[in-house]
Amino acid sequence: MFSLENITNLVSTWLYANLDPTWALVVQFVIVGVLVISLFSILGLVLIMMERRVAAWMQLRLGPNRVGPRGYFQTVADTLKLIVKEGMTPDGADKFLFNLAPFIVMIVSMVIMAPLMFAKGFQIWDVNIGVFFITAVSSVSVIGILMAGWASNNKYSLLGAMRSGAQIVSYELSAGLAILTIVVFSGSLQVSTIVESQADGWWLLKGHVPAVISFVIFIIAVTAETNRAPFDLAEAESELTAGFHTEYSGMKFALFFLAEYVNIFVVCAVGATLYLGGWMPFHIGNWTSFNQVMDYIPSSAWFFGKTFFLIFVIMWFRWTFPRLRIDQLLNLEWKYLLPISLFNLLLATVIAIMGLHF
Amino acid sequence: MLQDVIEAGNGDMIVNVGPQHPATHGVLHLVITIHGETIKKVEPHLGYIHRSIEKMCESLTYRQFIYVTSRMDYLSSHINNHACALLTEKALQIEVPERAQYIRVIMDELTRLASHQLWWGAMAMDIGALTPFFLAFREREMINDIMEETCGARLTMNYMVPGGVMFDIHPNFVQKVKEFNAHFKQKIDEYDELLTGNIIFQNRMKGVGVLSKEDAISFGCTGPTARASGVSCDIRKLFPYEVYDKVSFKECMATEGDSFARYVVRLEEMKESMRIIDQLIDNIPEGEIQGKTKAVLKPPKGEFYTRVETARGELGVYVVSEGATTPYRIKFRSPGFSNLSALDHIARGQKLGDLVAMMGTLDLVIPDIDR
Amino acid sequence: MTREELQSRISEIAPMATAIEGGEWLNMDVAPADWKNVAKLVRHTAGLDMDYLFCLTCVDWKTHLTMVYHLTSTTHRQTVVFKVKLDREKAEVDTVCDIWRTAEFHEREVFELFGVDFKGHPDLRKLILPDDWQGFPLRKDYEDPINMIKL
Amino acid sequence: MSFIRQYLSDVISGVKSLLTGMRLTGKYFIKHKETNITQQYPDNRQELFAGLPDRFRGEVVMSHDDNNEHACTGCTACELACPNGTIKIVTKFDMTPEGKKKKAIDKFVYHLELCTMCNLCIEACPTSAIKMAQNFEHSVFDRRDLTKVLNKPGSKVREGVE
Repeated sequence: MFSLENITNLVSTWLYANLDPTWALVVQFVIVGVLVISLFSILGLVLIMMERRVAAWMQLRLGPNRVGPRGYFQTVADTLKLIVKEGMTPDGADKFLFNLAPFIVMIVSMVIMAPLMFAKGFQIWDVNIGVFFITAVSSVSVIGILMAGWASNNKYSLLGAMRSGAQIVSYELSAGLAILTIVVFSGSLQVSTIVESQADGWWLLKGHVPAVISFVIFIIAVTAETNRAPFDLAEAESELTAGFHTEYSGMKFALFFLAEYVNIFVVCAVGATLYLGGWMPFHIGNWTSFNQVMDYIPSSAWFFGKTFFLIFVIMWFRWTFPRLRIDQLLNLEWKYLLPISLFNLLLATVIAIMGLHF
Repeated sequence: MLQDVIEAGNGDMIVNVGPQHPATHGVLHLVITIHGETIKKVEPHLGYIHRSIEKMCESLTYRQFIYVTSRMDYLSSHINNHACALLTEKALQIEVPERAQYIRVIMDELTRLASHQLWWGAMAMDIGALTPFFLAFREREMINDIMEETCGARLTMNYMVPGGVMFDIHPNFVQKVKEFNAHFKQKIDEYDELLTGNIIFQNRMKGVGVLSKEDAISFGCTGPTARASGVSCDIRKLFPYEVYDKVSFKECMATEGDSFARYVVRLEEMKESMRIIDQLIDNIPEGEIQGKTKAVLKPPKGEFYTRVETARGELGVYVVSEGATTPYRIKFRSPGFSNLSALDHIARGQKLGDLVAMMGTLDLVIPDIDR
Repeated sequence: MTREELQSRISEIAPMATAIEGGEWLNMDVAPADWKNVAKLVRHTAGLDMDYLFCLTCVDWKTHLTMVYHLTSTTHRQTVVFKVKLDREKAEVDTVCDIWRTAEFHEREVFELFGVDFKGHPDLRKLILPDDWQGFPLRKDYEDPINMIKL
Repeated sequence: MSFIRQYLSDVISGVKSLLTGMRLTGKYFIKHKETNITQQYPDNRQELFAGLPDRFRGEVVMSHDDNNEHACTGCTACELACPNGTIKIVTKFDMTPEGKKKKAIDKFVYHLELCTMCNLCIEACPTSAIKMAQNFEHSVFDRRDLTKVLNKPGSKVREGVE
């Protein structure tokens, strides 16, 4: 059976056999860095293409169809355009912060990739507080957004950044509580353990009602956290022209844009790991033959399939719903999502203590 | 930027919305004073697309100036042309053949439908839903094709001439209009499915931008904007022109006066327009399409005023004639100008995001405001 | 209400307004000094209730300017047109924007295009033209060699 | 209790309304092949031009027959009817075989950049010399190209047209 685990083990053994341990580690770092950066750019291209196709098909259109076969090189062409475009810094801007902000946002979305388990045994850093690490680091990106909004010296940017700050800080609560539900079920913060605990069934299926509720809340909260419509108030196009990145152009804008899409990927990957079993294949009770067929599908395919399904759902939201208003957005969080998720966590705890889940 | 806020002293910030802004659908410039997200004052600055149509019309003959009015409210250009044609007919007492009257009314209602469809899509886009725009344009395209076939142009038709219409309807016209009506009757339910029932949309619209009945009258609001506040002001009902007194249709009214009421009134109006077309399309009488007119039109000395109901409200044309071939003074009382004046009143105390929704439901067309 | 009834009713409450012959609706002439009072009377007298100012404009007659106010009532549906003759050199009239709010914008438009000064208007600034514009474009003697194209 | 019931029914009806909308867009996503309304413009030029209705007003042209003759007498009715000054007619005097001077057009100058396609000139023309053509691709690199002379070089008035 095809597995990435063999390859990584092979590389690791070879490195430690031929180099001294320090250098082997350094070489591993370099390999991982190159892999993450290439994944970053590939994800950007793929997700932007996917978004444009999904949008077009939902809107009775064709989508990109001029560059390359069926328009598949459109995003490549766009990237080339953005690279050669002049990256302007406004005269009144705080130049240091202005130029720093996109990098903070981008680095954050790269760092969150560390504890993600892309396939069986294919993980950069299996830290024992993996889920906690993800929630903690993802809140740093709001600093980048606030920085961009403040440093631009533009009223629209400032309004967008402030909206974004209020929004991300509040939605982190219910996202965290939703994650906590699964942590309670699986009894671990480590990503690999959480995935292992779903070998006999995904938490979404065996966690009763609390898991389903927390899954819905998780999807809503991460949509808000990544500033996606219907919660895209930070860049609300028709209100604030482009929100916090109004003044950015060229590659600096592209970094924000890429980071947005990579963030979507990361949160959807977390959702897939927690609720849909990560790389675990879909198994049904004691249908042995069915389960064996499922096992033949590579674990990476399972992981990416689930993640892209969640990404599709989030895109589906975007192209269907109108945008919320800022006070309604906060009402939704504090009056609906937070009480429900607190109550839900209590229920989940009771179920976990009584051992009622499958 | 900080300096402005400090100088204001109370944390107020002045933001320029427009003239280039995605939500203003043109070159409207609003200077808004906000405190946090709450609007304290909205101050429109106009003139970015002012062409002084009133001055232009003073040097054009009564046949010529009709085409200029298409450029005022370009979404109801037929109805604008209709107003000017009616004016000349009133001044010279020209008899319009019945066939021409029927065609004019059908065209007016098709224009109204097209205008409301575009409004629906654009308003949805203002509040962040992008898909409705394409649904609206799918149906609008059919109307545009019908217009193209009969009038020869898609947007600025110039189909009305004093005394009638420029050409007879195309042989396919009746068939195509019926097809469109059947199609749109099915598709209008999708509008409700996608937007009207949506809880986010309802929360964005209900109780926002409330315009009371007294204020609506005082601000001179007309059209769906005023009807949503409970003011009966449909010129088609009050002062019927052409064959509007022969068709049965409802004046769509609401009492809440908020953005949602304006939205519902416009949706209802689309259904009523379809009803009017249904009643007329099978009964277009045979006969002439243009009444007898002289080659040079010279209205007598005096003042003339005509009012028609465009998609946005009451369009009044006031002409002072000195007996010459060109009007001495012409004034277009455009619906958008008065409706815009109410924006400051209804926007105060609302959130910045609501301003966009309110502008969407007031259905502002900037060339109509600026003329 | 017929035209005659309306005329007698208005002359009753506001004798300073004199009727003019002709026109589609009842036309009445008012002196600039009396206009504000007449406006208040026709707006607030029961039975008249002229609550809707549907057109406000100005006409340049080369010798003088005439303000034209089209009023109607949304309850009784009668229409009356008031005309106020103004001096061309020193065009001044009281504002009516505290009676009909729609007049606020229309008066600003007339102010910049005809140069009529509305006394008591809260915010009489240029609305359409740039702030440094010279002259009043809709007056008959206005000449602008750059922006006006003669055919 | 009624408070909680109200709260729950609010949530449920809200979610339901959202799902209704998603069902519609989902339907379009799946059936995108049938529902798409895009016209691929430069690719479908042939059909597009073939499908343009006869009345479509694209630009003013003067029809010439096989003998390079047109029907314009130079009466300037179109020039007077035009609201924008789009048409300028330059006349000259031809000699008829009988030796009389006869007015005829030298140049029929048409400023496409000023034209609003209002059809008033076509309505005004007593001899139907000009008509509207179905062309909408007017962009050029030099604006001088938009000023056109409609009568072909060497053309003359058809016999019998007064």
